[in-house]
Order: sequence, then structure tokens, then C-alpha cells
Amino acid sequence: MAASDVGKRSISNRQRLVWIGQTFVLLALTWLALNGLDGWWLGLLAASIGSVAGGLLASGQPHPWRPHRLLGFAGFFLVESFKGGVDVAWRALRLDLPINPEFHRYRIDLPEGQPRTLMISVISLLPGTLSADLSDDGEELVVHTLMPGAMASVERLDARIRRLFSLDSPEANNE
Amino acid sequence: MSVDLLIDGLLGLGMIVLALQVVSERTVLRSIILFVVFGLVMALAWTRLQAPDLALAEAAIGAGVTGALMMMAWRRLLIINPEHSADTPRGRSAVAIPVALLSTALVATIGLSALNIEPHIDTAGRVALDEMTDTGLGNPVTGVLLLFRNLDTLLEMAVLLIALLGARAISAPARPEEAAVVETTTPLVGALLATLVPLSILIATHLLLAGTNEPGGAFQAGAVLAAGGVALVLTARLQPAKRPGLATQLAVTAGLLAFVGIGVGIMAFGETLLALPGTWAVYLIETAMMVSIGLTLALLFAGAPALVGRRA
Amino acid sequence: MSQILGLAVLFLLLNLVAGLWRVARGPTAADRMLAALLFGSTTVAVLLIMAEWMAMPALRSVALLFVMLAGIVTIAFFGLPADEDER
Amino acid sequence: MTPTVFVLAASVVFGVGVWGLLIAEHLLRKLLALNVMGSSVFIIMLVVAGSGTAGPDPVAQALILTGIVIAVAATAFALALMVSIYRETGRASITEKDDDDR
Amino acid sequence: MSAQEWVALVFLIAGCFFYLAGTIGLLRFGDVHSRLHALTKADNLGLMLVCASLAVLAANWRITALLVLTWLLGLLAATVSAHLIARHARRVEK
Repeated sequence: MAASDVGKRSISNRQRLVWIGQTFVLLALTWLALNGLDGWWLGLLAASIGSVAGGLLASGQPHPWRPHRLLGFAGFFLVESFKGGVDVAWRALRLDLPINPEFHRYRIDLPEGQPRTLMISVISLLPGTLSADLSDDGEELVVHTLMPGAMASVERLDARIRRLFSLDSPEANNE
Repeated sequence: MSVDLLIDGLLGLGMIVLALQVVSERTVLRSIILFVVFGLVMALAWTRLQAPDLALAEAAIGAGVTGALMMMAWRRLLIINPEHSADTPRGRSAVAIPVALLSTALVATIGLSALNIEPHIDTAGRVALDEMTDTGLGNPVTGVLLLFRNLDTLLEMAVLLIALLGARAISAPARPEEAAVVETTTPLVGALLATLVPLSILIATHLLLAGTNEPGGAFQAGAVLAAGGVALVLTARLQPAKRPGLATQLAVTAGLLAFVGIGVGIMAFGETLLALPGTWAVYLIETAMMVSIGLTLALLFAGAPALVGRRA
Repeated sequence: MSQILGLAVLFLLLNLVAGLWRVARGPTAADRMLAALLFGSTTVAVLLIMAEWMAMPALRSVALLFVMLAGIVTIAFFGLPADEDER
Repeated sequence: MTPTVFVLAASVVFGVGVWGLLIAEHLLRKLLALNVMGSSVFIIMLVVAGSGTAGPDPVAQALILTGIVIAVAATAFALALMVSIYRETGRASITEKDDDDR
Repeated sequence: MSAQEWVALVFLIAGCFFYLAGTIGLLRFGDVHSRLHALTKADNLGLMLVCASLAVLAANWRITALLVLTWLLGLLAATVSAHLIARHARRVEK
């Protein structure tokens, strides 16, 4: 895959602009929620400065995503994190404390940047899994699981992230 | 209401227990962690006392910046010489407990008797609240800071600057490895930064704008900016530099300059010293103060006269 | 409803106290670092409920600030050498 | 009831801070204790100023806000001093022996 | 109480329940990593439900947006912290 062959820190100016644009939209929405339209010019200014700062900090390249797939992913995430919370609450409250902690290694095939970051962070909210460590090359994840079979949800997450960023379709690989 | 009382009691008890732990923990690091927790409980206490301005300041400065400063100083000691930085938590002092008990009794007596005094009708705060309608400012705290006690606020900016200059005078600038803490391969830290830093800029601006009408203001906004800066220094995105450039020097003194410039300049128009000519001046001074406070705190944190960016 | 919100605040604070027992007890340094996590998640809920209960919308900004701080404090923890806590 | 509870708690916290200041040898601990003492004083100031009126007194709030910022500036300066002392003497404490030398 | 308040009440109680479960897990689980599971997942769900309850009570899109933002940021802070703590614990054990 092209993404991992390119140097780790490389990010083109165009990609940085995409990143800045996305950050700007999010910040502007946050401003709207905080202040409504009061002082909108100040909000625009703050969102601009903030998004440029965010763009300078961006380390991975932004990946194209589709709005309807983001919604799908959000739904998946909500359901799974709900299941995760219920599961761990049930285990904590049971008298016999049914947990069986184990470490697993998981090879991340996702490209660097948003997909991989999303993977590492969301794993901790799925039922029974926690991202416990990452190898120094960033390719291998150590997952801590509470019960046997929990790794299945990691596989599902992987597939979901691929779909979100259109990584399973052939044209995405040419980009 | 009993629920209120229970909550207050719990917060008060929490403050006492945490304070005890802060001073008596076995290791300095644990004391520092508990001090941060103590600051958070203080912030909750301020909200119970109906002072959200102070809750904001306490969370950002009292817990956040002070805690990070302490942790950083501790780390510097370890880097300079790991052997001797350890300590025994308790020294010998025969008078410690009696003195502590005595001061508790004294403070409690003063506080409780002050509570029982017939409250004055015409306190400065009442007067300030009455005058506030003429100023165009909705938040009395900002009004007091900039309109009624503006000399204090001006001198406070000077104190911050003096602290920075003093720290610079007495200590050698920190080397890069003394400032940065996290240099990891985890992309999560980068993601956190890319979220927190833009948001800290937005929230600082929000607090600045909000400060004229509701809780917020230059100090809280500056502290939020400083928190973002601290995160950048911790992760080596910003590194200590030897010499401050013109931009740094201007930004550090901006608050003071704007205050003095407008406050003295107004005398040319026959006004009294530091009489601010309108809301626009308040906005201008507040913005300049925010920038100065944020940068000064970040520089104090990094222990360096200037910071340079490093491409991630 | 107001009374119930107050009770929820009280409940969450008690919860926090119970959690602090783990933090105080350890045994490892990582257990103590759980304090940052625990405080982050619980006090945010407390502040949000208080904002509604005491009719002080500004507390929502305080809650936002707490969340931001939780992240920064955690980063600050991890610069210290691993065996530092037992020093 | 709220004011009384907070005044009492803050008084005890003040005493704890005094105790900590007296027993601490490490300068960092002394600073922590001083900050704890400062916080308790702020609480008492606000509670006393706001008693008898509807809300907290804006002048007291402004003063405390100033105090919090001054406290962090002073702490930062003191920490820089401590690091310097440590660099020079190899210790982060000022014992009685040092006092005699002065 | 109105229907709206009843809905909010149910969410609030559920949220508090998950906070409690998280704390119980924190106290009962035997190793740091398992405790992290309890704290991140249960408290995240607790915060989500509390936010949902307050959003129902407030019935205002701006407050709802703020609550969602706070929740999402809390999630981010919690997962990053959990990862860093877990990693720290694992590397110390070795």
C-alpha cells in the first residue's frame, strides 16, 4: 500500500489544506454551539487561527471519507460502546467476577494516519478489548482482552474503518 | 436543604483529606498528583459557592498550570541529579502540630466571627454591582478588574512579567530534553494534540468574549491558551530557544503595553489616569492581556526565554 | 427534578470517594494514574449536572476545561521515569 | 449552612498547610503546602465577603482571581529558584546548617 | 413530572448506575489492565447517558451540541489516557 511506503511524516500542502478545512468546520460549529451568532467575526477569527494551528500539528495525511459512511460508523460505534459498557458493568457486578485477562497481538494493516489512529483509540471502547501497547514501528498492536473471543470485535472494527475510508474499494488504492 | 449540605460537607471533607495527603505522601510525585486532584475539588467548591469565574481559573491555573509546573520542576531535578532528588517527607519539628492547630483555631475564629457580623449594605461589591449597568459590561468581575480596580490588574500584569524576568535571571535556560516529556511512537498523542490545541484557541477566545457578560475573561482565557502551550512543550512540538525574538518580547509585554498605552494616552484627552474610554478599549486590553498571560505562563513552564516550533 | 439532580451529584461524588480508595491503595504507579482518568470522567458529569441544577450555564465551559485538562495531565505524567513512583 | 461548612473546612485545610510547611524539608513540598494554604485563604475570603448578600461579591472574586494568578507566578519563580539551588548545592532543601552559614 | 422529565430521569439513573459499575470494577478487578477496562468503558457509557439525560431536560440544540462535544472530548481523553497508562504498566512489568 502506498501510504506506508511514503515517509512517516510526509504530508503534502494540499493534504494539509484539507485538514485545515475540516478542522475549521468543526471549530466553527463548536463556536456556534457556544455563542450562537454573537461575535461571529471573532468566532471566524478564532476558528481560522485554531485550524491553522491544527494543520501545523497534523502528522498523518487526511483520508477521504463519505458522510453516509460516517453515519454508519457512528451507529456502529454507539452500539458497540454501549455493549462494551454493559458487558464490563455486568462482569464487575457478578459475584464470581467472570474475567479472564489475556494479551493478544494484532497486526494493523490499516494505513497510517486517521484510520490507524481511529483503530487504536476505538478498540478501548469495544466490548472486552483495550489497546495496551503499540510496537515501535507502529505496525503491531497489543490488545488486552477480558474474555476469550473478544478479538472478534477488533476484526469487525477493522472492516468498519475500511468501509468508512473507502479502503476496500479498488480506486482508493490508486490515490 | 440536606442534599446541599451533604454535597458541601463531602467537598469540604475531600479538601481536608486531600490536603493532608498532599503534605504527607511518601513521594513528591504522589504529592504533586494529589495536589492536582485537590485543585479539581477546589474548582467544584467554587462552583458550589456560586463563583464560576473562580472555578474556571482554578481548573485552568490552580490545578492545570500549577500542577504541570510542579511536575516539570520535579522532572528537572531528576535530570540534573537523580540521586539526591529524593527526600524524607517529614522533617523534625516539635512545634509543627501545636502551631498548625493554633492557626486552624485562629482562622476558624476569624472566619466564623466575620460570618456573624451584621452584613454591610454598602460594600464595594454592592456599589460595583450598582454601577455596572453604566459600563456596558455584564460580568461584574471583569468590570471590577478593568474599571474599578484597574491599577491592581495593571500591576498584576507587571508581576507576571517580573516573575518571568526573574526566573530567567536566576536560572540557566532549560535544555530541550529538560522541557519535553513525551516523545513516543503512539499516534494517539498527536491526535489528542491536533484536537486540544485548536480547541484551546477557540475556547480561550470564547472565554474572552464571554468574559464581558458572563463568567470568563482574560485570565481564564490566558490560562487556557497556556494549557495548550504546555501540551505542546510537553510533547516537544514547541522547544526552548535561547533568545527571544521581537515577536515574543512584544507578545509577552502586550498586555502591559496596551493597558499603559490606553490608560496614559487617555490623559491627553483630559481624562483621569487609567479611565478606559469605552468597551472597545476593554476588548483590546483583554485580548492583549490574554496573549501575554498565555505566553508568559508557557514560557515559565518551559523554563526558557523563548519557544520555537518544530514541524511534527 | 431539582432535588433529583442534587442527589445525582451527591451520588457521583460518593462514587469518586470510593474510587479514590483504589488510587490511594495502589499498588502500582499506573493505579495511581487512574486518578486522572477517574477524576476526568466523574467530575465532568458532576459539573454538567450542576450546570443544570444550579442554573449556571458557565459550568459547561468549566466541564469542557476539565476534559481538556485531563488529557494534558496524562501527557505530563508519562515523562517521568517508569520506576519514579516508588522512589 | 454552606458558608459555615466551607469556612470550617478551609480553616482545617489552612492548618494542614501550616503543618505541611513546617514538617517539609523538600522545597517542592514547602511550595505545595504554601499553595494549599493560599487556596484555603481564598475560600474564606469569598465566603466571608459574600455572606449576607444574594451572591458572591464581585470585588472579592476579582481580588481572588488576581491572587490565583499572582500565586502561580510566584510559584513558577520559586520553582526556578529551587532548580537553581539544586544545581548549585545538589540538594533541594534549605536545612538549618545553611542558615548558620549565611 | 412531565414525560420529558421521566425520560431524563431514566437516563440519569442509568448513567449513575454505570458510573457505580465502573467504580466497582475499579475496586474489584485484579490487575491494572482490567481496571482500565472498567473505568474507560463504563464511565464512558455513564457520561453518555448523563449527557443524554441533560440534553432531554434542556431541549435546546446548542446545549445538546455542547454536551455531545464534551462527551466526545471525554472519550478521546479517556482512550488516549487508557492507552498510555496500559502501555506504561506493561512496559514497567517487563
